[in-house]
Amino acid sequence: MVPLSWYLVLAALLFSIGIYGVLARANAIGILMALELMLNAVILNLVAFWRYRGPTQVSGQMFAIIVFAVAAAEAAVGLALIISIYRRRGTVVAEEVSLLKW
Amino acid sequence: MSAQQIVFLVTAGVTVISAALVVTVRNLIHAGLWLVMTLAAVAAIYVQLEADFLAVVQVILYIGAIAILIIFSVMLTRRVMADTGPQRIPQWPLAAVVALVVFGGLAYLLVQVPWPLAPDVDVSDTVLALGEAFVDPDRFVIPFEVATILLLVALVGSISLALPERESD
Amino acid sequence: MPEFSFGDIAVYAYDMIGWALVTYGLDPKLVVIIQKFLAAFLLANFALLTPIFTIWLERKIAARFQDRLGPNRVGPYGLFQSFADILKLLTKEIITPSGADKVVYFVGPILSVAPVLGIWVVIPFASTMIGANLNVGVLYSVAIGGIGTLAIMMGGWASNNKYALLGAFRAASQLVSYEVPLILALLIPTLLTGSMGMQDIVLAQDTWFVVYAPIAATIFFVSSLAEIGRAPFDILEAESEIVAGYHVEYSGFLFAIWQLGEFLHAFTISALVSVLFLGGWRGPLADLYPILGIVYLLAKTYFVYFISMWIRATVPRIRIDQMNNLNWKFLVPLALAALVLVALVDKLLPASLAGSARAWAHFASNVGLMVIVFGMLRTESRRLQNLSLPAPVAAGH
Amino acid sequence: MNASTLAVWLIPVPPLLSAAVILLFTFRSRWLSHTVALVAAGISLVLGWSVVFGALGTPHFADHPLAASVDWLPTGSTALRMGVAVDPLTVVMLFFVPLACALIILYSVGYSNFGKTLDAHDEVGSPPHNGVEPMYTRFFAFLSLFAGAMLLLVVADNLLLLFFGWEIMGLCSYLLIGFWHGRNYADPHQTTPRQAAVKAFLTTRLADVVMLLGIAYLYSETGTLNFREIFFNPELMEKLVATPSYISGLAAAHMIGLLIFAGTVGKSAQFPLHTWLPDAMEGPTPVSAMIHAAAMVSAGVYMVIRVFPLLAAGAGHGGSPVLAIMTVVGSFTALFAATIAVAQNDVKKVLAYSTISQLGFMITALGIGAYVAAAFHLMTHAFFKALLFLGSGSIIHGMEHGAHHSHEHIDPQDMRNMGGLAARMPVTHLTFLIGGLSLAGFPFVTAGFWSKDEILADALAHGHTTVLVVLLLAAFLTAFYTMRQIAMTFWGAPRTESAAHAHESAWTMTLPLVILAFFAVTAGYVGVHHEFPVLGHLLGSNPFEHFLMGALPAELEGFSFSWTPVMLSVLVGLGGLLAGWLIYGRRPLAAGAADPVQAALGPVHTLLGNKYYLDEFYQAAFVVPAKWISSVFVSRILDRGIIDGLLHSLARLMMGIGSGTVLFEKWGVNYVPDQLADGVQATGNGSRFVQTGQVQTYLLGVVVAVLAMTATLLIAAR
Repeated sequence: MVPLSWYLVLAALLFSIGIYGVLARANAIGILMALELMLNAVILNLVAFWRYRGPTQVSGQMFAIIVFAVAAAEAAVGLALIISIYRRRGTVVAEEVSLLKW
Repeated sequence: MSAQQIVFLVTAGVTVISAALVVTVRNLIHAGLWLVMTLAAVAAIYVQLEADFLAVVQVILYIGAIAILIIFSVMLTRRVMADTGPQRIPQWPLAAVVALVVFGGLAYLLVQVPWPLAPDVDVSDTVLALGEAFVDPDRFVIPFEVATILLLVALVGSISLALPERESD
Repeated sequence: MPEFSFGDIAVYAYDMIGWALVTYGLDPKLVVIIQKFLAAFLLANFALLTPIFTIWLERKIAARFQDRLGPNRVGPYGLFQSFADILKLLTKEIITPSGADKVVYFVGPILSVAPVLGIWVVIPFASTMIGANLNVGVLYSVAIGGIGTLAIMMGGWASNNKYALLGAFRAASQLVSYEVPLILALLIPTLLTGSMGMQDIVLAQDTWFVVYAPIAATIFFVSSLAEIGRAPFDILEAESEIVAGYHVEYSGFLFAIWQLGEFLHAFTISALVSVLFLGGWRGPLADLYPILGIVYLLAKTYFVYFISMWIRATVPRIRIDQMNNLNWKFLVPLALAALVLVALVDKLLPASLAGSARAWAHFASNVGLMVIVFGMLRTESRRLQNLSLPAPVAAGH
Repeated sequence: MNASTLAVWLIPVPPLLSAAVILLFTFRSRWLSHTVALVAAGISLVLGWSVVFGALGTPHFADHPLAASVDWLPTGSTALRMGVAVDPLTVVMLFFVPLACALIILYSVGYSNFGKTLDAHDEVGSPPHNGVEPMYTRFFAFLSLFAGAMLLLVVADNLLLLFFGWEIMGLCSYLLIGFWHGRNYADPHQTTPRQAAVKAFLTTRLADVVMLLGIAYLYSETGTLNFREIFFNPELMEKLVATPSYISGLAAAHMIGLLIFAGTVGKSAQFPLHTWLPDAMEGPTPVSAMIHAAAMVSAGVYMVIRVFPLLAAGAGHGGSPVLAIMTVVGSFTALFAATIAVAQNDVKKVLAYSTISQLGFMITALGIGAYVAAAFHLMTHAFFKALLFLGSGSIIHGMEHGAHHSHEHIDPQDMRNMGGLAARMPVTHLTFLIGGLSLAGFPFVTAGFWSKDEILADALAHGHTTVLVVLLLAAFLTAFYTMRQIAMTFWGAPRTESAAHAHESAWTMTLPLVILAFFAVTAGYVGVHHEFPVLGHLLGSNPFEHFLMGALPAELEGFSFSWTPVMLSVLVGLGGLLAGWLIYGRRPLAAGAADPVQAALGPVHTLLGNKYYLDEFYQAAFVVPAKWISSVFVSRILDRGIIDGLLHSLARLMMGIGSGTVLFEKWGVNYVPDQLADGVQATGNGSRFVQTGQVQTYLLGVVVAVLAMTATLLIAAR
């Protein structure tokens, strides 16, 4: 049997990689990808907790499914925003989208 | 070390390596493909956690829809073959440090907490229970409806966002 | 030693090999792995060799539709034409365009075949024969099928060719869209069975689900055609518009793999339709002699495949706007309506009403819905005829 | 909730719904719109009458009225409950309100010229020239809303819901009085519909605010607004009487009563807030009928009848000051308005002042404790006044047709331009005559006689001699001006071409007249005093009084029958009619001739004709001072003079000090702040790179902050 902590550490690692990606990627779509990694880490954590701490209840999986729905919505709206930005400003590099500067 | 543990370590390794490649490779299409790889590996981990339904949903939703959408928009928003410019911003060392600290903190916290574990039971068939819990008015029908409304709003919102502005012609 | 049973000879062989290896002294766990591997190997080879025959069949039948003879030089009735083609493709050079993304370029076609083979895992061939009786089998088949989209996009993008890329774009829009009615239609057998397991669905079909839900069966079939990009939905490889779409740059054996994937997918989809709506392996005596189930399933599959060939040979390719209209304005609402209808009728019918009477009640409700839909289509088409038609919307730019 | 209470809930719904339906959906189709409005009013009528006859068929209905309520607004530990209730008083209202509303809506179909097409001259916001009303469907939506609000008010079981209906009616009256908002007159002093609407709205609003204060006061004292819960709870009433109010010497019950009565003064146009009502005649005539008969002013009287137990609280020991004030206000208004009506020439204005006068009768009746008489008169008045208003609308309509035909530019509402209409508009004439006689109190036949007689009898029986005299005087004048109006309008020869070419109106207009005329006669017989010979036992012994008394927690003492008031009211009624006939009927007014009364009264007539110059007085007493205060006192003296002056002198002082310190500043102070400012600017320049505008930089900050906070919390938890 795999210990719970392994899953948790894996999720933490995935989450941190996601954070790095969000903070360091230049391309907005790249940032979105990293965001998906973070969401996946969260779901992974939820599922692991469900399996080890409450397998008789469905709430853990339920929570994960709701996060799935949120992730789908986030991806759709996020990509639509990126396409819209691309159409207006001709770029998807997050650095160049900086009208709020100074 | 049991066979299960070996399988886990292999899938976890694939997950982490491809995730790392997602955030580091220069070519965004490749990043998207590595993202697919990561998601598939996570689905495999769900299988090991005996969450079959979630694994399949992960494949159908993340790989079948989200990842493809992401790759699609990469293609849409770039002059496709050309790799222009650096793919990370100057603050990346700082980001790496922060990510490391986050990982350290999270891992430390998650490992050192003595999680009380439930007794192991057979969870092979949860689909029916999930389905019933979803439409049970006493349990999850409200979150379910809220999620559907969220999806509908996201659908309408993304269409109206991405729709090109109508020019007066 | 397993008991011999003629009716279940394939399972007998499977068990026999296992028994033999265990008695030979191997670890039982390892033996199970070897057994499964062998079965999978056989299944995969069967699946991969099928297109050789279906391609010939398709060419012959298409020729008959077009008042031609079709292949008739190589072997009797041209039966070996496919082998000749394979030989030719194998000996040709594999050309990689300059600037192509090599790894992705090679992975693309492979990824188009692999998920199709994955679907075969959950197809029940007989009451005792199924690769893995997943409790989410239906969903699994859709999920794994969705990866084909990715393969086409990879191939189209990696070719460094704008026609290929256009094909990839079209693939993304078409394949992702048509997954919606596909899944909605799939929900109906699931709903009628109360399970997503393929074997459960087959077992529930005392009366074929095509009687219960003819609309769902049709929607599933049509959107499956779109999913595999076959005519009339072949706009992602439309030769006359974008040369050959995503596989324009492929040659030799890689091209063969694309073709293989496409034909295998078509055949697989036919098998899925048979399993989900035509009773799968069920037929006279199939319970007693499970080996008959394979025959029944293949017969049904070929029947469905014949229909798809028929459509391919007779219906012209639709435009991209028609493709989108058909999906979002017709199939999706209809699938939703059918889903609600089936759920309602199933709930309203008294539990005592069982068997074929129940099935025909469902059938009647479906026919009623169909009459309404055709009435609406009729008024709509009359309305459109009365309008002065606007210039057709150009696909793309 | 059983079927009958459900029916009660549903009574106000159809008109409210039809207003929405017309405004939102059917506004394109005139036919559909008025059909929707009519059907809705019809449904309300059927529901209302089913409740009415159900209640009439129930023995001892008053002991177990229909009531149902739901929690509506939680207020702390208690909750405001919204509900409906039907007791005998409601039954009376439900008998005539839906009927009048439905008839008025039916009448409006003809009045707004349905069936004609839009004329080229017809503009939105003006009365139709010869075509159909341009805002036809909107009119029906407003009327429906009005009717729905009135019905809501009638079935309400608490003051708050009643106030809802009250306020919706306020809005509707504003919308409808100003319906022809585009209308302008050549004479700048003549009130335009716009001004009339604003006047009506503001005047009633002033009263409503006071009334709301009363409601709030009542709620704070009792914790409920439900009528039965308050009035049928003797302890609560005792407590209300015993509690002193904020004004010394006045009990809380009386304070509340006064405040609520103020609402009625505004809504039912009692002196001194009556001035909006005559101006409200600027609206289309069905609106006038709606306001004066079915809805708005009835609502005011209905409300005081409804809260009568509260107003009369404490009357047992020491008398209620509220009732005394009501008596004074009511009787004064009755006489006052009657005198004005004598000198009016506008056909609708006469009726408007007669309405004010009759409302005064009702208020007076209530003031002297004649509860039943007030409700009785309210009902009969609703019938004959609706009849009169609709009749006058028919007259005006006929005159307008005549004017259109003869191309004269005359005021179609001026009675001096009429005459001889009896031959041309026979149905209108007959019904108007019936209504007029009922208003005048023609003895023994008309409904108006019986109800008015009951008020007078009550006044005499309880020894209110002054009141009796004032009311008799008013009744005499009423009969007089009614006869004057009938004579000037219908009899004699036409005084203008228009009058000569007038013709009868469409059936949708005359049918309501006929129906209302029937009730204007018969409605009186239900309330004949039980000791009256012959007639008293015709319909049982005064069923109306028996039925209605149940609405009160304690029965009022009745009075025994006496011939004196009957003879008195016969005398004044017939006397007034005779006087009117002698002056106006015997020798009809010639075209262009002056009013014979004008010569007789001289300057008094001018005073009456100008309504005692009350509008001018209000203008001078309130409007002009308010304008003066704002423009001269506040703006010029207070603001520009005192405050600005203070500020200016302060500024000059500061400037003086400033000039003195300039030198010091220049050399001593400037250098340091300059350096400081430069330093700040340099710091800002140096640190502005923090605002990179890049979302990821911000995000980095967020993550670091979250980390820091988590770390802090963890360390603190240790």
